[in-house]
Amino acid sequence: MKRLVPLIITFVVGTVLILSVFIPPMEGLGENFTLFFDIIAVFAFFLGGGNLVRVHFQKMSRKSDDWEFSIVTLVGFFVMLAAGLFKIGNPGDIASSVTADGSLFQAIYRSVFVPLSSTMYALLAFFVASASYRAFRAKNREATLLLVAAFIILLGSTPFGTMLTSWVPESWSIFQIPNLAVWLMSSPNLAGQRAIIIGIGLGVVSISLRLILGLERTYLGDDNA
Amino acid sequence: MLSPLMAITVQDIGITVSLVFILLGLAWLAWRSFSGKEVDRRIIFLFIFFSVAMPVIFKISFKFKATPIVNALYEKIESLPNNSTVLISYDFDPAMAPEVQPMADALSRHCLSRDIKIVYMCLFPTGQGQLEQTFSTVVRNEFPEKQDGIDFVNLGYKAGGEGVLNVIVTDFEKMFPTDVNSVPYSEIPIFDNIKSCKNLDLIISIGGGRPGIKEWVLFVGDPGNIPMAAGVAAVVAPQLYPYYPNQILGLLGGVKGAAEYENRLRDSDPKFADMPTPATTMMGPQTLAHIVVMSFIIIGNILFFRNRKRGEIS
Amino acid sequence: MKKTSMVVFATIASLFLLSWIVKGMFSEGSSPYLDGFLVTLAAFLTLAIMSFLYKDNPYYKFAEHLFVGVSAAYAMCLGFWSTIVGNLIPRLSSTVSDFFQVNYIEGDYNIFFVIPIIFGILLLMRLSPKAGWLSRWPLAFIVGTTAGLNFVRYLRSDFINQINSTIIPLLIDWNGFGDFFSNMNFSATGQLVMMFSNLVIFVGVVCGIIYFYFSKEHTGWFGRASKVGIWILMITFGASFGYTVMGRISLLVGRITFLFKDWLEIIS
Amino acid sequence: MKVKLLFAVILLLLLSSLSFAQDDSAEIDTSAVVEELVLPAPPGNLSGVDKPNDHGHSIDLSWELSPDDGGGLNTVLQYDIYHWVPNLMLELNLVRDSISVIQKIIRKTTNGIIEGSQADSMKKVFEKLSRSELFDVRNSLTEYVKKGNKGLAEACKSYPEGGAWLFLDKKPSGTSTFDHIGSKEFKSSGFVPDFANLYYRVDAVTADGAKASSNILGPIQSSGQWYNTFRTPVVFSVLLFTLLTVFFVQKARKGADLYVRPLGGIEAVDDAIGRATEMGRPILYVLGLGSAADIATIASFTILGRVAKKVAEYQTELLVPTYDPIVMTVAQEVVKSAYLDAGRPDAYKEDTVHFVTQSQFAYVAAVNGIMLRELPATNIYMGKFFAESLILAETGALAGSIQISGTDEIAQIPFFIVACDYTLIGEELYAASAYLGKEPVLLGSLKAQDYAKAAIIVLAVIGVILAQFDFGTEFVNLFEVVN
Repeated sequence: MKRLVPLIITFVVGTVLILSVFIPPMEGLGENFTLFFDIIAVFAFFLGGGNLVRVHFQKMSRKSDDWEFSIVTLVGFFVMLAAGLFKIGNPGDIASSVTADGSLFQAIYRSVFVPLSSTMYALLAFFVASASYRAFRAKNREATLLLVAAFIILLGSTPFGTMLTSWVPESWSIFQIPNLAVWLMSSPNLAGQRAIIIGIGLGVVSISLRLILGLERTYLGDDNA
Repeated sequence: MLSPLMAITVQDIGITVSLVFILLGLAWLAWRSFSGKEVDRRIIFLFIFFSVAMPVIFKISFKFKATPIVNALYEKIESLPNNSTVLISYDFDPAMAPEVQPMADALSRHCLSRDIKIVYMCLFPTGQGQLEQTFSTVVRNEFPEKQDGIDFVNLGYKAGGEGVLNVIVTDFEKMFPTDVNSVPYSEIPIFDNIKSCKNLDLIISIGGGRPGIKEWVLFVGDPGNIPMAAGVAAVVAPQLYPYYPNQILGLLGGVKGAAEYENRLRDSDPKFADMPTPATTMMGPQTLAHIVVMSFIIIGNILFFRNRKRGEIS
Repeated sequence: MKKTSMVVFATIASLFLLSWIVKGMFSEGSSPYLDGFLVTLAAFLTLAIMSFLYKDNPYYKFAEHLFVGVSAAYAMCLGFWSTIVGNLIPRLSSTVSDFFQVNYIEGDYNIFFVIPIIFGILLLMRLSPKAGWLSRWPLAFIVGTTAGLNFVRYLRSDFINQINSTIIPLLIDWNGFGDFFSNMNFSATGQLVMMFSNLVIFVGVVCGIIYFYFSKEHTGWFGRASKVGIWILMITFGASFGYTVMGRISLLVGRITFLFKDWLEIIS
Repeated sequence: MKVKLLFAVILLLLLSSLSFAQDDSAEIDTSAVVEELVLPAPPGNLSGVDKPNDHGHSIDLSWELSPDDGGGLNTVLQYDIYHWVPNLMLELNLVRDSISVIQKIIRKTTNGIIEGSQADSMKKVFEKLSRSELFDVRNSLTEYVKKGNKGLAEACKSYPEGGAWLFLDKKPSGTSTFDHIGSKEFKSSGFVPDFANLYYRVDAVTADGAKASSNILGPIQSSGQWYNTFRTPVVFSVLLFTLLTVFFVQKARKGADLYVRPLGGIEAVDDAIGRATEMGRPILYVLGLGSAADIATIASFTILGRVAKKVAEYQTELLVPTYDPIVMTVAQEVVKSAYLDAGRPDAYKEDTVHFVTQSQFAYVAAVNGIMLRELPATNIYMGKFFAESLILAETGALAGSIQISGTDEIAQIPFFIVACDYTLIGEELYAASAYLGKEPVLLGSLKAQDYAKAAIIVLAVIGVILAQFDFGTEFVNLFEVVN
C-alpha cells in the first residue's frame, strides 16, 4: 500500500501525459493533469511555509543555537503572509492584483525581499574575483584551454578588447578580440554545450522512463519514514 | 572659449584618480604576492568593491555595437506588422534583475512604440513584482495612451513552471481564466483572436533560472512551432547557444547583450534618444571589474609558474 | 552581550536612525518618513548581507533569517492568489468565486478538481509524523507529471532537434577550389571562417559525445577523438566562466548603484 | 419563481436586440460599398481543409492573393476573414455578453463594460436586481448557453438563411493563409462545433475601405484526429528508447557483463579516503540542493554508498550535511546499509547524516562553517548545485582540502573545474553511479543512453555527408518535427 499506490499513480499520470502528445483527443486530459500538478505545486509552497513555521518553533522551544533569530524568521513570515493574504493597503478591493503599487506586500517586496535576495547573489562577484586570483591556474593543457577561453571572453566583453586589436585589418578580422569572442561562443561553445545537453537530456529521458516504469523508487524514501 | 584646462571636470578627475588607485592596488597586490606573503581574501573583496564603486560614482560608459545574435531579435521585432502580439515572460527574481530588467524594459519600449501588443506573464513568483516595475517606469510612464487590455495585458504569475507552459501551448484561457486584476479572459480585447500560444507572433522569455527559456523552448517553442527569443542572465547564456538559430531566433546575454540592444534601439530612431539606458551605464563598472579580474588571473598564474619552477629546482 | 558588540550595535542603530530622519526630512512625496524608512531599511539589509564577506555575524544572520521568512510567505501569497483563487476556486464553487470576485468557470468535469485538493491536503500530511507516508501519493503525482512531461520534450528538443541542428553544410558558397583560394581571407564573415566554424561545430559535437560515451575504452582513435572532445568542453567551460564573471559583477553594480543613488544620493 | 420570470424577461430583451445585431452584420456586406471607391480585385480560390493532426474545432484557410496586392493597383491593405454563423450563435454571444455584464456588476467594476446602447440597456436592467437575483440570473443564463451550444451543429445546416457573416480576423497584405483555431470549450465564445457545416469568406480591403469578396468556401467540417502524424519521429524515438532500456536492463539482470569505462574522478575518491585516514581528518560529503527525484541526487546516493562503505572500512569520520528532508532520510538509509555491508554497523552514528536548513545561503554558511572548523581532508560535492558551488569550492580550497565534485548543472561546472581537484562533468556523474553501483537498472539505462549517443554520431555523420548534396535535405527532414 505504502509503495504500490504511489507507483501506480506515477505510471498512470506519466503515461497519460506521454500519450497526450501524440493523441489529440487526449490533449484536454493532459491539460487537466498539468493543471492539477500546478495546483499541487502551490500546496508544496504551503508545505514549505508550514515546515518553516514548525522548524522554527521547535528551535525556539528547544532553545537551540541562534534560536533568537527564529523569531526574526517567523515575524517576517507572518507579516508578509498577512500583507499578502489580506491585501493590506492594496488600492481597490479584493479583485485587485496582490502586487499592486502602494500595497504593503509590494512595499515589503521592494525594500526587504529585493535588497536581500539581490545582495545574496551580488556576494558571488567577490567570490568569483577571489577564485580567479587563487584557483584559476594553468595547471595542465585542459586548464590552460579553459583559462585562455575565459580570458578572451572577458576581454571581448570590454571595450578594452576592441581597442587592443582594432589595428587588425578587415581581411583578418576574425582575430579581432570581439569577433573572436563571438566566434568562441557560437562555434566551440555551441558544440560543447550541445554535447553536454544531449548527454544530460538523454539522462533526463532515461530517468523519466525509469520513474514511470517504477524501476526507480528512491524518491519514495525508505519504508519506515 | 574655454581653455582645455577648464574643460576638465570633476568626473575626469574622478576617473583618473580611480584608475590610478586601481593600478597602484594591483601593483601592491602583485608585489605582495611575489614576495610570498599571503593576501587575505577580504583585501581582494575590498578591491573588487572599489573597482566597481568608483566607476558607478563617476559614470564611465562606453558604446557597443550589436552582435548578430542580439541584432536578430531587434530585426525580428522590426519586421513584425502593427497589431502583432508578443508575449514577454518575466522568469526572473530580483537577484537577476540588474542584468535582465534593462532588457525587459527596452523590449517593452520597442514593442509598444511600434504598436505591437504585449502579453505579460511570469513563471517566477517574484516576476510579478518585477513586472510592476516595468509598468511604473515604462508602460504607464512613457506610453500613457496605451490601454490595459487593448495594447497590453498583465496575466501575472502562475505556479507550476513547465506545467503552466504545457497548458498554454494549447489553451490560454484554461490556465489564465483572468488577468492579474481579475478581468476575465473573454473580456480582454487582446485575446479576441488568441486561443493559445500558437496564435502569438513571438515569445520572449526574460530569465536566467529554472523554469526559464529552456523550458519555454521545450514545452512551447518546439511543440507549437512558435518563434522564440530570449533575454537571459549571463550565467546561462552560453548554454542556450545550441538552440540558436533554429529553436531561438535571438538572444540577449547578460548586461552586455542588454547594452547592445539599448544602443541598437537608440541609434535606430531619434525618438529613443533620451531613453534611459541602465545597461549601458552598467558597462563602465563592468569594464573596470573585468580588467581587475583579468589582472588577478595574470598575477595568480605568474605566481603559479614561478612557484612551480622553484619546486622543480628544489 | 559583550561590551564591544553593544557599542557596535548602538553605533549602527544610531547611524541608520539618523539616515531615516535625514531622508524623511529631505525627501518629497506624500509620506516622506515612510519612504525614508523603507529606503533606509533596504540599505541596512544590503549592508548586513555584505558584512558576511568580513565574517559570519549577527547582522548577517538577522538579514538571512528575515529573508527566509519573507520569501516563503511571498511564494505562498502569490501561489494562493494566482493559482488557488485564479484556477482552482472558479472551477469548484460559484459562491466562493463570487466572494473572491472571480468568474465561475462552467465545466462538465469540474468535479475532478477535488483531486488536486485531496492530493494537496495529503501533501500537507508530511507535517504530521504519523500520516507522513500519505504525502507520497501527491509526491508520486508530481514525479509522474514531471517525468511524463520531460520524457517526450527532452527527447524531442534535446535529442531529435539537436541531430537536426548538427546536420549542417561544411561547404558554404562553394564554387570550386580556384574561387576558394583566390577569395581566401580571415574576415569574420568570410567563407573560410564560416566553413571552419561549421567544421568545428560538427567535429566538436561528435567528439564531445564520444567523450561522454562510456561503453568503450578511450584508446586508439576513439581516445584521440575523446581528447578533442574534452578540449572542446574546456573551451566551453572557459567561455561560461568568462560570461559568469560578467553576470556576477552586474549584480554587484546593481547593489552599489542602489546604495549610492537611492540611499546616499551621491549620484543622480 | 420570480427569478424564472426575470430570466424570461432578460432573454426576451436580448432576443429582441438580436434584430439590431443582424442589422449590424448587414452593414459589413460588400453591396453597401459607396460607389466612388475603386474596388480591388478579389482574392481568388479560397480553399480550406480541416486542420490536420489536432483535436478538431479548427480549419486551415488559404487563398490566392488579390491581383492588386503587391501588383496591379497595389491598393490592398489587408484581408478581412469572415465566417458564417447561425442566429443561434449570435444569440448565444449576446447572452455571453450579458453574463459578463452581470459579472462586472457583481464584481463592482465598471471599467471595461461593453460600450453601446445595447450594453447600456442591459446594464440598466441588471442594476435593479439584488445580488442574489443577479447570481441566479447569471446561473440560468449560463445554463442556457450550455444547452444552446449543443444545438449549434444542427443550426448550421440552415445556411444561408437564419444566420449572418461574422468578422473573424484581419491579416496584412501579402498573407494568403489563415488558421481558424476555434475553442474546444462549449462555454467559450470562440467555440467551433465539429462535424458542423462551416462557411468562410475573405475580403480584400483597401486603405479607403473598399472591399472585394472572394468565393464562399463551404460547407466544410472540422473534426479531430486520433493520432498526430507530424510527431511520428518522436513516437519512433520514444518506442526505440524504451525498448533499448528495457532490453538492456533485462540483460543486466540476467547477469550479462556490461562494460563501463573507469572514470578519473572515481579513482580519486578512493585515494582521497585513504589520505583522510592517514591524516586522521573527516570526509565531508555534500549532496547538493536537489530533491530526491533529481537524477543528479539519485546518482549521488550511489556514490555516497560507496564512500560510506570505504569510510567504514578505514574507520574515518564522515560528515553529510543535507539540505532537503527527504534527501536526508534516503541518505541516512544509504549510509546505514553501507556500514552494515562493511561489517561495522556499530560504527554508524545517527548524526553522520544531518539536516541543516532548506535555505540556499544559510546552508552554504553552515557548510562553510563545518569546513573551517573541522578542516576535512576531502570534500566531495556530488549532486545539483547552483550559485553556491563557487562559495563552497572556494572555501574548501582555503581550508586546504582535496576536493572532488560532480554536477549536471552546466552553469556550475566551470567553477568546480577551476576550484576542485577532480570534477565529474555532467553525464559522467550518472555514469559514475552506474559504474560504482553495478545495479542492473542503472547499467542497463546507461547502455541505452550510449546506444542513443552512437545513433546521433552515425546519423550526424551520414547527414553531414548528404547535406553537401541537394538530395540530402530529405534526410535532414526526417528529423524535423513540425508542430
